[in-house]
Amino acid sequence: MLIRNNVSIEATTSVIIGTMKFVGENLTCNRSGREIFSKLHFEVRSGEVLVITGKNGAGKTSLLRLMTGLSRPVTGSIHWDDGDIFCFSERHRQRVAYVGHTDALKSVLTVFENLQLWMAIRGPSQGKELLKKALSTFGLSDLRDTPVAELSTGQRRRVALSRLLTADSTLWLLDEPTIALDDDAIGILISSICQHRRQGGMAVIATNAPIDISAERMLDLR
Amino acid sequence: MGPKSRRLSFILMIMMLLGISVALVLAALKDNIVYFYSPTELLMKEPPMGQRLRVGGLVKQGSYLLENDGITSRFVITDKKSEVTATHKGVLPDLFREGQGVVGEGHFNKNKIFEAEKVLAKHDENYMPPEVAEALRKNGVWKGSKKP
Amino acid sequence: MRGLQNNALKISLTHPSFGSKSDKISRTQNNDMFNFLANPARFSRLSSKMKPWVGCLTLCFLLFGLWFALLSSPADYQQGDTVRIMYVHVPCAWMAMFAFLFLSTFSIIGLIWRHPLAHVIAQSAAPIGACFTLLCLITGSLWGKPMWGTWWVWDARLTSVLILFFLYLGVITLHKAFDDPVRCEKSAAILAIFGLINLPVIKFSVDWWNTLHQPASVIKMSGPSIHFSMLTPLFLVAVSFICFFFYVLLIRIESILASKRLETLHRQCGRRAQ
Amino acid sequence: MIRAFKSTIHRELILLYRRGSDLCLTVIFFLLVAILFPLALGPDQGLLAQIGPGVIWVSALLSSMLTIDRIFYADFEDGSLEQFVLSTHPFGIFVFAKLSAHWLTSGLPILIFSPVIGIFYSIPLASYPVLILSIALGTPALSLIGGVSAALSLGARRGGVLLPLLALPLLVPVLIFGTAATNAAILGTPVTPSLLLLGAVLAATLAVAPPITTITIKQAIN
Repeated sequence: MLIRNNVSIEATTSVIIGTMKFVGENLTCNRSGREIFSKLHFEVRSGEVLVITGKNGAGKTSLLRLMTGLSRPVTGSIHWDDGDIFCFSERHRQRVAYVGHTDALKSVLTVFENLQLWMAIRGPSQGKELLKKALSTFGLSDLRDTPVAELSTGQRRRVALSRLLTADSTLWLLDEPTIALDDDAIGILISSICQHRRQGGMAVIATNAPIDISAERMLDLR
Repeated sequence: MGPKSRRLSFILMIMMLLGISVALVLAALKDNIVYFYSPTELLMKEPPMGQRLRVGGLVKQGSYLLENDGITSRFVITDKKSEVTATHKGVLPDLFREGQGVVGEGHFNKNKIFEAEKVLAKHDENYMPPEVAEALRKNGVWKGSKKP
Repeated sequence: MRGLQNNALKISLTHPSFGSKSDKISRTQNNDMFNFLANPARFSRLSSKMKPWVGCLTLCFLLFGLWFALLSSPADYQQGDTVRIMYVHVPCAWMAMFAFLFLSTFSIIGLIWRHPLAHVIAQSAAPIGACFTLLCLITGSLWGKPMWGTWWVWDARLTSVLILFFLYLGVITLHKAFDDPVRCEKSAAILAIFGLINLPVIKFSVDWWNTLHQPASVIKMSGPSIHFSMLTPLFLVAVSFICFFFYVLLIRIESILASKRLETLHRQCGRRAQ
Repeated sequence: MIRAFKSTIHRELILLYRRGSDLCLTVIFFLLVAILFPLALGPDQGLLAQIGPGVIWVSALLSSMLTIDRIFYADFEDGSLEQFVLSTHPFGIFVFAKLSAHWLTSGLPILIFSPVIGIFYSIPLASYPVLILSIALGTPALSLIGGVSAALSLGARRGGVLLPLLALPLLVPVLIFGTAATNAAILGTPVTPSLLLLGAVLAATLAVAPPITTITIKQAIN
């Protein structure tokens, strides 16, 4: 059992192969001592996109944070096909990239510095080439030396999303990614997600805005 | 390094630091932290005039006297080896007795007399009724002081 | 209806798990004594049965203790009648430390085993302990003036007790500091555990530093150095204080549980109205 | 892991440098508080020499508390802390790096400027080594314990008031032993016990404070 796990760590860090599964079972989530949802199931496989919809306060963000491992469910478990996300938390964090409500950008640093620092802090770095590619994909090449303080909200959002491309993560967790983005940027985002999906990655998107993507799975939180 | 061995090394490091901490505390407690000086220490040290310090010891039996102005009291602080003469202007605490512990805070004047601005009585951890104290004293089991 | 309320409250008292390991524990131990009191309604029933007894005990011990302390016990050979302040001061000091130990113990239980009632107990104990600490400081000050000749000295014992008082204040403030009740409980628990370092400092400060405060009299290696006739009222008052502590504790736990239940009901009504 | 530690310190220092005023603020505040005392008490050399060590320590404590609330709060607000937790390295590394960076930017300047205050207070030159050693041992403990309080009051309703209430009682031992060491050096009594105790406090906080801070922050962003 142990040996099998070790093998799969190496397998995932280099190439994403085969079908992986990310499953939540019988989840109950409390916020401030209040139950938000219970007995919730979800499942995502390699190459699939899960879109979570629901009213404000239905628990979209809470569910996404459960998936990141930042908070723990009251009941139930979330696991990959090779282990629970809390038991093997390091491996889980390696596989996950999360873009939340907040952009996690420092306004006094330039776009490039922000991304570079996050790459250095996040883990094994892929080098500057990947970073430049990520910037150009999101149309930020001209802004790379501009301090984030001078960017508009939409541009900041682009920077935050371009961080997804700098990390070699299997699972993208996006919380309302389209907010403040123009049509152009939404198009880039969707094509990035599709590209990611083609490479065997998976994405979970929590959104209220209709998003033009052919999601394999939908989850409606009432 | 896997997560498990890393956690183990973290715990070892914490234990080591705590061990160092305990060792340092024990080393520090070997020499007492000084809240006050005994007269012997003072004589060896010869503090400069006007330097503020605390002197602690027992009030020497029969040394207490009230000066003519009616508020200045004069007494000798002793540690049974050396003595320091002290004066204090004002009311002495209830527990100020000859033979009992006392801590004075003040400075030495030019006549090498300790002018205590503040006198604090230090009492021991023994509590008993007067009759018991008397009985103990009679039997010679315990040497305490009498009320003056 | 009642069952429904209890159920809702039980949910509101449990919170996101601290570790998946403890999930298993709570599942396997469901019928254990450990979880017996997890149900607030059961606890309330038990506590309302216990409360009059504890109250009576407090009253009895206090009356006996006071009679001994104020009338029957002799005056000290040196301090005279002033020594009677000791019968309030020393038990208060013991209670201040005991209450903090109690608080930290339940904080640990709450953090590690996530017993739903542990944080409530800790939250209830904090202000009681703070009051005992304050009383200890005030009576000590009143005792210090005639005996040492000063209201206050900055020595190790007095300072460390003052720190204890501020730690209590910190814990109490943290219980109200956040919007999220779970966050309040955990932060306060962490501070309570961190503050535990202070207790040995208080206990041994008089032995480690040569200070004005007298060394330990009752709890020491060579046996107490207080005469029996003075030890009796001291212990009687101490026992009555312990009983009093638990009496007030039960009242406070009940009131906190009641307010939580009220909140849950409010929420349910609100949701139904929507 | 060491890379992540270095990158985080690097990040904190760049942020502080870009923000500019913060570093000067600590030093200026430290000097200002220390200068206020002679103005209020009058220029009695004997009195000043007597209160000098205490004043230096109180000013050091206050000025390090001035900046401690910022070490986690800014990152808490903009979501950076979540990204730190989700990085592949253990979160404790980042916490420790941030605390170290705080010491570098508040403890170290205090250490450098304390002899200046010593001159103002006519503290005898012979006792400077002990003064500096005690500050070198004490200021890391200030940062570490301050970090625990900052983490505990993270996102609290009245964080500004709460932080000193939590921090000051915990800092009292540092203050007492630090002042005692310097005073002993001035009076010519043995300095080792106080310095040893200061070292003990530092070792204990080094062992206990970072893990507690880590746990507290993790549950704060939960």
